[in-house]
Amino acid sequence: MKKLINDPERVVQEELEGIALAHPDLVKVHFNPNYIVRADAPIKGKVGIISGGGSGHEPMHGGFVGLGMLDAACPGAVFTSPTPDQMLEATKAVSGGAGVLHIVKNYTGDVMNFEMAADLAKAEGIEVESVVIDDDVAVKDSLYTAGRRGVGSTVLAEKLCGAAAEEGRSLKEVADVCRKVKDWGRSMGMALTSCAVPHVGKPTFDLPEDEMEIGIGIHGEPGRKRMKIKPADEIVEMLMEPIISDIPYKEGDEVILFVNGMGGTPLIELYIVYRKAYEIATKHGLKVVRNLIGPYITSLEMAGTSITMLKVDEDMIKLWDAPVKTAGLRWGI
Amino acid sequence: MKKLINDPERVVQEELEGIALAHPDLVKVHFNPNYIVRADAPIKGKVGIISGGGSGHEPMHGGFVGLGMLDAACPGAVFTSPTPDQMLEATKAVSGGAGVLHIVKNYTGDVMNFEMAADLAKAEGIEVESVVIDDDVAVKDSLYTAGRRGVGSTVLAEKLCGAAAEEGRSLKEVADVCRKVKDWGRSMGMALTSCAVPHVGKPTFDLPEDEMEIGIGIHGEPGRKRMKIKPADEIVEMLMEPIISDIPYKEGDEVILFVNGMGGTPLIELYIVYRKAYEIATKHGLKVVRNLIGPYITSLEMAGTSITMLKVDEDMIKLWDAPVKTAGLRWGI
Amino acid sequence: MSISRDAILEWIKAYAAVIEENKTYLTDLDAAIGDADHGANMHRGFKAVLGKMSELADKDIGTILKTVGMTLLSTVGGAGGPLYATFFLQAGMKTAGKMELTPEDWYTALEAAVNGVKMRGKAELEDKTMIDALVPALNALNESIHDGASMTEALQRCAQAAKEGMEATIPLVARKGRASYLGERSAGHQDPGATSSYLLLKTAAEVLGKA
Amino acid sequence: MSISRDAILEWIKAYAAVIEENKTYLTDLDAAIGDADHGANMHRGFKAVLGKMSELADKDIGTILKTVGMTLLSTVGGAGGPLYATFFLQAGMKTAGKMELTPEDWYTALEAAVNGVKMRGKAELEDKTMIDALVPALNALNESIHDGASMTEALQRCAQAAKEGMEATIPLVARKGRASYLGERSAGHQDPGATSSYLLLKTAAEVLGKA
Ligand SMILES: Nc1ncnc2c1ncn2[C@@H]1O[C@H](COP(=O)(O)OP(=O)(O)O)[C@@H](O)[C@H]1O
Ligand SMILES: Nc1ncnc2c1ncn2[C@@H]1O[C@H](COP(=O)(O)OP(=O)(O)O)[C@@H](O)[C@H]1O
Ligand SMILES: [Mg+2]
Ligand SMILES: [Mg+2]
Ligand SMILES: [Mg+2]
Ligand SMILES: [Mg+2]
Repeated sequence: MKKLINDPERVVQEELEGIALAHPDLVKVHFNPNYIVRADAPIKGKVGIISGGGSGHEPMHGGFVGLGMLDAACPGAVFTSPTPDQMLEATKAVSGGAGVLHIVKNYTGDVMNFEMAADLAKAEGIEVESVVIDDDVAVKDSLYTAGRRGVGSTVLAEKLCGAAAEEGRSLKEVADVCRKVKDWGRSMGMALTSCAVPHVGKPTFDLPEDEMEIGIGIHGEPGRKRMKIKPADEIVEMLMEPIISDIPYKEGDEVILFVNGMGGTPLIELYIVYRKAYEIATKHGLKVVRNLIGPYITSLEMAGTSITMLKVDEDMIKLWDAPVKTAGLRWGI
Repeated sequence: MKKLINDPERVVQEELEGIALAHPDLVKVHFNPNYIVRADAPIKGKVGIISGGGSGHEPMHGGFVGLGMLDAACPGAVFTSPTPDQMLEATKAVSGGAGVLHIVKNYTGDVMNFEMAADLAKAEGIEVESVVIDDDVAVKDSLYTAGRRGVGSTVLAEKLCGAAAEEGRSLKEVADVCRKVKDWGRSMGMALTSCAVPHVGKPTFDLPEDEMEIGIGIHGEPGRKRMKIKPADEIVEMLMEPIISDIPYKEGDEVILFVNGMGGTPLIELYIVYRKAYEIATKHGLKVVRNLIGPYITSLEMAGTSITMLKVDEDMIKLWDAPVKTAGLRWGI
Repeated sequence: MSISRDAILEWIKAYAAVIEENKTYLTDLDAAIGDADHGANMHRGFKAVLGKMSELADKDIGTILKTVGMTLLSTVGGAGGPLYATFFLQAGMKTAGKMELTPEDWYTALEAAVNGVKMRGKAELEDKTMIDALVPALNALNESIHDGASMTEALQRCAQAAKEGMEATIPLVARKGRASYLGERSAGHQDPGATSSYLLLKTAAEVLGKA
Repeated sequence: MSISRDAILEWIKAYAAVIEENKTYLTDLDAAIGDADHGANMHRGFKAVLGKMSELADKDIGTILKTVGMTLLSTVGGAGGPLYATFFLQAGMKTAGKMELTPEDWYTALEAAVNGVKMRGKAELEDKTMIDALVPALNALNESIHDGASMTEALQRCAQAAKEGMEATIPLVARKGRASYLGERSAGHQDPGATSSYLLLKTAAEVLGKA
């Protein structure tokens, strides 16, 4: 699989160099350990918010660092969770005295590394709360397993928590917003093609020209099942049904509908997906009050989509509408 | 090639339905003839700006309709220029009495259709100026040919002209901004893979696993030459060299550097491209004062990139920084 | 022998069927040196034209041809759209009010049509466009009429010249239209627009020639 | 027979080479049920460990193992990173200050290491993780020592048990780690972490066993 890169081993390093050159007004890039931090961090008295994860999901998380969203992001190797030293340094860099929230996606590696980092940060006297996002209904939830993966809700959590922190809310209050997103957000994804990890050089899985994977993750993991490709409307039904039936959404509930591109799917197709997702949500009596459409949590060049639905209350809508100024998401400023 | 669509013949129709559902705050979608128009059009006393072209380049142009950018966009079938009736109706819909600017990309079809539309609009008493963008240095310029294609500069022209119109400048003044962009902007692109037009269903061209096309257009046209794939830095050199040597940029000139994704190339790679493009521009004594990085003028799911460099003066920088509120580009508001 | 109003309608319908049949062929030609849409564009246009047939049942030839032109104008798009629209609109002007055409009328109409395409697209011979099929075809028609050939034969010589013109586009390096962006790489491929133009005149020979 | 400080360094170096050799193999195993990075992760980590070798030349076994653990912690990432880091850090605690290890010392270190992995990852036997290689290996080592087996033999039985544990992961449905997302589809594939754990103990048998 062809890529615009120089050296598979230097992909993240060179990407970070590009980000540093591109957005000095928004962020500083720290190398060794690697993290991207708001240009004006730490902000005294503001809760710091950090997230992180493997690279390959851009713009998440580095593209979400800036006013009204993340204070820092820790990029790991492609599809590999970052390490505790990155998270510790980032936590220290954004600590303005009001504590730091770790937004963690539920993957064993991410959880363990963030846990160790939080312990180290606490040992250095920084108050840390961690919220683990686990919104992927493609994965069966169970006490005896690693639970569900964290996917699309993470983007929404970063936006809402960022706005809450910007408003001056306390660590507990910001973490409460995050827990609401964790509880009220559900996602499911699918792929038409695999992606290829740069150092592997070939697609992670092979998918014949007439097949697709349903219930895909964001790391090129195979999905829950493989089947013949279907028209977009049927695919959207297969994604929306498990989302809607997982949380007992009530008629009249207000939701943010987020149609995400996996990286290789053009926007024209995402609007076709949105059209049907909106119709299904509406038919269930849900009110789509806000939306987000585009490639925000990607899986390299994978073609496919994921849908996230987040039930929101008035406060969450206000936080959604608040100004945000990052490379990947921007409005109101 | 697999796509998230229902029916190849209904791709544009359903995309437009999705856009209508997604962005009622920003735009109205008119069907038959098809055009996307600012929700608050026409704006009395403001120059109207319309553009249009084949679909498949999203977010361009429909995603650029809104405050500070386009007043209307006319989407044709995929990769096929729209028809004069669409352009005429859109022109009428955005005409606020101060005249209408047509931003046209230099393709025979686009030029002829816009010409006929402008004639029809003039016959109805609307003042129309047309500027044809032709910035693609991959194509040899000559009086005896169709000339150069219009590519990346179009996005920048739409932003700058939109801001100028929003400021209340006259049709001539807004068209002058557009002509500056036409004169001072240059682009070149490349592809790692072909795209597939929905109703054709297979890739427009075949490109072996170890080859790339240099000097590609945005319609899946083959490029100027095919060669073995090279590291990103060398590719960027091959794109930047003809751009820089085409206009006699002077040392100290200020530029906007726009690294565009063709649709299937992940953001992580675009930053690797930006890193090198910035380095080359800087080595030539150019000052990169603003940038844009992402998939803004795409070619369906094609993997590849194009680089646009636009020399700017103080006024153009001011226009670039002015607020813009569209689905595809937003800041300052 | 003359060409009746009904024969003109037959010709348009037959060409719509030819386009339907050759849709993939035309698109494949366009994929090689253009953007893979010429077949789809023409097909979309002539499908819309077929939808107009009932309202044309009792109209004169000028109205028929102008309606075809207007329909193509608002449905085809691309380069082919305005060019074929102009072709039919110009032919329609010259045949306004007529219910049948003499060979001379047909020549006058075709001449106006071809001149319209030239004016609109500004292409010259050997630019590798539909002009390369249309101009030789027009000349052949002219000669045939001067030679006193039958209508059937004149239409056949016209179609034959279009065919040769179309084939002669293969070695050319395109200077107009999308194929021109390819430079030297455009050589070795047959021009899609010249092909659809040949098919139009070939259909004319088949349908109008037996009238 | 005891295990010297130098032998421990040899073991680490040899394992780094084994990882280099098996990088693609481990990644391929991970591609089938995970995210295609286990080989690259371990390779990145042990390359960094090799870079620390010179500064460890005169250190005690505890320092060596703790340094390996800290290096893995800050270079590997993913699930494998904290788990192998914990493995070596815990083993390093039990061997602090020691310049050589008796079989009992080795057992104590391995036991702490395996308990550390259990504590950190909360996986149980048959969850289809490295635990499935490590726990049987630890038990086999314990029995061998009780049986009065030679160091060489004990290490070999330990490695053999790890191998069987690794192979036993094939039919399992994963309940921990990334493979668990696959549900039933994870059955039929060998766990990559169990494989890298087996390779670690196999290398121990080869290097430490001849000490
Ligand atoms: N300037 C021109 N004059 C005459 N014919 C042209 C001109 N430009 C293009 N053509 C014809 O149009 C054909 C392409 O039509 P089509 O594919 O429908 O439009 P587009 O090139 O916009 O995709 C070419 O094969 C050529 O014959
Ligand atoms: N909770 C756990 N306890 C023990 N081992 C685990 C656990 N989760 C995952 N593993 C091991 O980690 C291996 C995967 O490591 P690696 O690929 O490096 O990390 P990641 O899964 O984050 O990509 C699995 O094969 C499994 O053996
Ligand atoms: Mg991983
Ligand atoms: Mg076209
Ligand atoms: Mg074409
Ligand atoms: Mg892995």
